[in-house]
Amino acid sequence: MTFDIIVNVALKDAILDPAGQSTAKVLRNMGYPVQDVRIGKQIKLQVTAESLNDAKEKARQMAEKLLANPVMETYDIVVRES
Amino acid sequence: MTFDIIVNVALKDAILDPAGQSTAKVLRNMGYPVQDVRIGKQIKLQVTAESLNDAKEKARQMAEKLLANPVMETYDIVVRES
Amino acid sequence: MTYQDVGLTEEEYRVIQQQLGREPNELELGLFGVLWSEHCSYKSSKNLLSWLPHEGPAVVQGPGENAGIVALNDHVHVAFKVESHNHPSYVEPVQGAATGVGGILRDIVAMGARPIALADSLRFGTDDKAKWIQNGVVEGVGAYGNAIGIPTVTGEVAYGAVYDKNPLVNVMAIGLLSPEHQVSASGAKVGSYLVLLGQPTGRDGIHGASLLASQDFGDATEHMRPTVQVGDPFMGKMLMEATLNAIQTDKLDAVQDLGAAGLTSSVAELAYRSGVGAHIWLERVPCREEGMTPYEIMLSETQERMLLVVSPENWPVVEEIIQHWEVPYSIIGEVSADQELVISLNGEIVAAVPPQILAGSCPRRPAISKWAQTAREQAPQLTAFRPLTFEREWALEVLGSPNCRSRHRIYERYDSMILTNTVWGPTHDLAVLRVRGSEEGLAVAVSGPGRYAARDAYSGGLAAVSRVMGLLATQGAMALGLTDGINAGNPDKEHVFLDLTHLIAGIADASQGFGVPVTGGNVSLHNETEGEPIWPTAIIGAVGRHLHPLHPTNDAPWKAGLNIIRLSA
Amino acid sequence: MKVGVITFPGSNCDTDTFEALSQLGVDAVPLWYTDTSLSGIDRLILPGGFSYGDYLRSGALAAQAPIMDAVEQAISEQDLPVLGICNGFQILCERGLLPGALRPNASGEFRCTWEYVRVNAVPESFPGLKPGDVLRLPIAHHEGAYAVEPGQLAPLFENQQVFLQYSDEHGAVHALTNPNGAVANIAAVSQGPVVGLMPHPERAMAAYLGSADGARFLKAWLGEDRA
Ligand SMILES: Nc1ncnc2c1ncn2[C@@H]1O[C@H](COP(=O)(O)OP(=O)(O)O)[C@@H](O)[C@H]1O
Repeated sequence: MTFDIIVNVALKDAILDPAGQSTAKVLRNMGYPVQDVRIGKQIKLQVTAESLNDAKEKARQMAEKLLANPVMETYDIVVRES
Repeated sequence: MTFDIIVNVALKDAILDPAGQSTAKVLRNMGYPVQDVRIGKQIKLQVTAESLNDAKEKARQMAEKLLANPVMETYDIVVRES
Repeated sequence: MTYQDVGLTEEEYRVIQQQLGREPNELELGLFGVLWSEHCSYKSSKNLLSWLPHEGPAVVQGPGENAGIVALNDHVHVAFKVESHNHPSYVEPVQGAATGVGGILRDIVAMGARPIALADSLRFGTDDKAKWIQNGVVEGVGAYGNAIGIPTVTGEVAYGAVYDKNPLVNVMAIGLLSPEHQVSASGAKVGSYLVLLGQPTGRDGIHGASLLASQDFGDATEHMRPTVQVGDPFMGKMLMEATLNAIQTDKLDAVQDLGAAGLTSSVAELAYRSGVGAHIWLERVPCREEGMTPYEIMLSETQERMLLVVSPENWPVVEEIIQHWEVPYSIIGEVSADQELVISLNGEIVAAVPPQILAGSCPRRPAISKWAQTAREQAPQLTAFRPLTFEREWALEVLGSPNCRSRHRIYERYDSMILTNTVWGPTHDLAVLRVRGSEEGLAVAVSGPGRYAARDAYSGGLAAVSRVMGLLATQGAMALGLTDGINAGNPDKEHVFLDLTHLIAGIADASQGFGVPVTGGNVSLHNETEGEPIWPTAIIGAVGRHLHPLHPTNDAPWKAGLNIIRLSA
Repeated sequence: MKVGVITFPGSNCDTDTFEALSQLGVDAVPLWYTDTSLSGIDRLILPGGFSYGDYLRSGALAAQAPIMDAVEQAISEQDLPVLGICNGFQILCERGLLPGALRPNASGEFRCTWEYVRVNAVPESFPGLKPGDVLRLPIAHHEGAYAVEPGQLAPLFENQQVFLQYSDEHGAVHALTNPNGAVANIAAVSQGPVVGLMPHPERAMAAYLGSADGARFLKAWLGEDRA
């Protein structure tokens, strides 16, 4: 079976996000009253797995081992049958 | 009122995603049977607005004008009261 | 589909009918549309370019191949050329500039040369969007050059409101090769395989560079803009290594990169230059997307692709090299004796056109020599040197102009040192590079004073050449050859074509006067939006032989009390 | 002595590194990222470049390369001295062989400039350098802002793992001498026999290229320059 996986990767709160900061500044200059801007990644992929649980476990491993860097980032996962 | 906004930005389907391609290749080498990998952005921000509709409209405008590049990217928006 | 839909004129269509002896089918018409576009055929400029001197003692390869080649000495040859990516950089500055760098590097690689340096020449407008475009272009040049590992050692930038909607992104690349391993696009032999190497083909830029660069755009044509081509410097690096390593084996017949008009242009030109025919089996072309039509496959401008021609007995050795570098590849056809470019899909022939018609028969716009003569006679003469009265405000205005600002915010975003040959980099007016294994090194300069050409295009041409020659002279470097990047508006307008004529006449006269050959270049026309053309802008790149590259001659010191001496004829 | 240099797909400072080693008269052994053995190698360099195009995160994809298993093993079992330069540093951090991570420069832009770095604490594999030494070396990176998890900075200093800090030419370390937003101006760190730095010593091998301090640095690592 094929599953659609979304892995959202975000910077930990304590880590500075200069790109987010400069985006916030530009948005404010454009007249939008934004407070905080944080820029993360959204990774979409398809994986072959035996069951929903298997797909979830694979997604978790891929996120841990590669897609997110545990020193700086957190992640959450959404899994759906294709 | 303050609203939490998430803007998910993805490359249009027809646009080449070299980062996704290379990530897919490495995931496969690591033993994960993935097909396609596409890497987009997830931008989280807070905005002050008068109503949910106002917040949605502001989010749309920010996405159109700055956060997504309409030549190559599509976006979707999630808005929630903080 | 009609001939107008693919951008052909009635006269051109008649020539096609007459030469083919029949009506072209839709696919064939599409092939003619791109190959006979201004961008691919040089139909408006070829006759003018024939005025440029092409011969010199150092010339190994003049214009006509992927890049010119000059000899630094007996064992080191230098391939170099300038290329523009103006229109794509306006549509999407980062990717437009990045793919421009990738494209010119593949031209150098296709000559068997290993790229060692890049130089970029940029023109931007003065409005707010121009700042955004500049930021993207600089990002893009850096993103590709830095990642593939070729230093950007010098460059220049200038500003003018005429470039608001038509920025110029011209990039020159320089590579080194040893005389034994030169290849070209003209050696394809009957029976050899056509091997397509690199990124699988997608719908990128269908009708892209060619359409984009051969028409004037306004808001009404916005929807015609093709899918943006994305540069992949990582694939570019692997492709470069695979190609160069394959060339080193001396087992390739020919090499041709895929650029504007993709497979169509590269196969047609290769076959035409080699005097052979070719069969292409479309079902063998690896595609990135489902259901691509023959038209889309033939015209796709997916980046990071290269065409190799290899005989069946040499193929195993070459295949092993390609596999080592993990570059996707496929044998997509073979060279034939029949002087036809035959394209088939699953055994069914979908197009068949002789390469010499496709690549060699586009009617050219006649050059008007009389115009050049008038320009010579009427060029402004420097009759007297009139000292200026110094006005504080003027000086401040000049100093405050973006044209005078420090360029460090640009060149610090480029890796200028990788490969460790950069003795003088972007903090100087020209670059000085050492060449491993040679006493002699290279002096590299680019310049393109568009503002002069706006006043008098002929003088602008003279000035562009004089300026780079002057820069080389400050190092006592002997010019080996020039490359010219010519940028102008719509040549169908008489005043634009007049300016173009004057500009090229100026370059030709100056090169002749200095005794330096022009070994290749690039012409980008239709740089106009809503009827507003750019200044005719010639970017000249020069490569010179430096006799003591490890010890460049110092810049003149600025110290109170020193004399300034003007030399003049 | 044999120094191995690993080429990952997309490495582009490998040839400069070979050149630098040959200038120093050292035997360099080219290694490919799929190799699984490091036998006969006395020291190892992970050179700079854009392995896998720097896609996803710089160094992240190369950190999963087959040869990295052998590297990890040789470090833990034989104390193999390993030097990661620029992308090599990023790979070692991504693999967890060095503490911390490298984030995009604070400017969001690539930066290629000459910088000064000051030796803060000398790693075991650099007997030839002493605290307070100042070197002039070039940087060229997009993701060179060294970062650590909250609370990890003090232990790094206490454990003498902070090797180089961006400084002025006299060795003063302050905000104005920070080219990329690295925490505490950190340009290099060490952990046992493993060292990573963002600057490029292999590009500073002769005065006419801007500095010969890279030669001094590499000699110190090779153990030849016990000044
Ligand atoms: N686009 C660019 N890319 C790389 N280097 C550049 C660029 N623009 C300027 N430079 C470098 O900055 C130096 C100074 O630029 P500029 O002030 O335009 O000098 P000049 O007027 O002498 O050409 C140039 O000689 C060149 O080496």
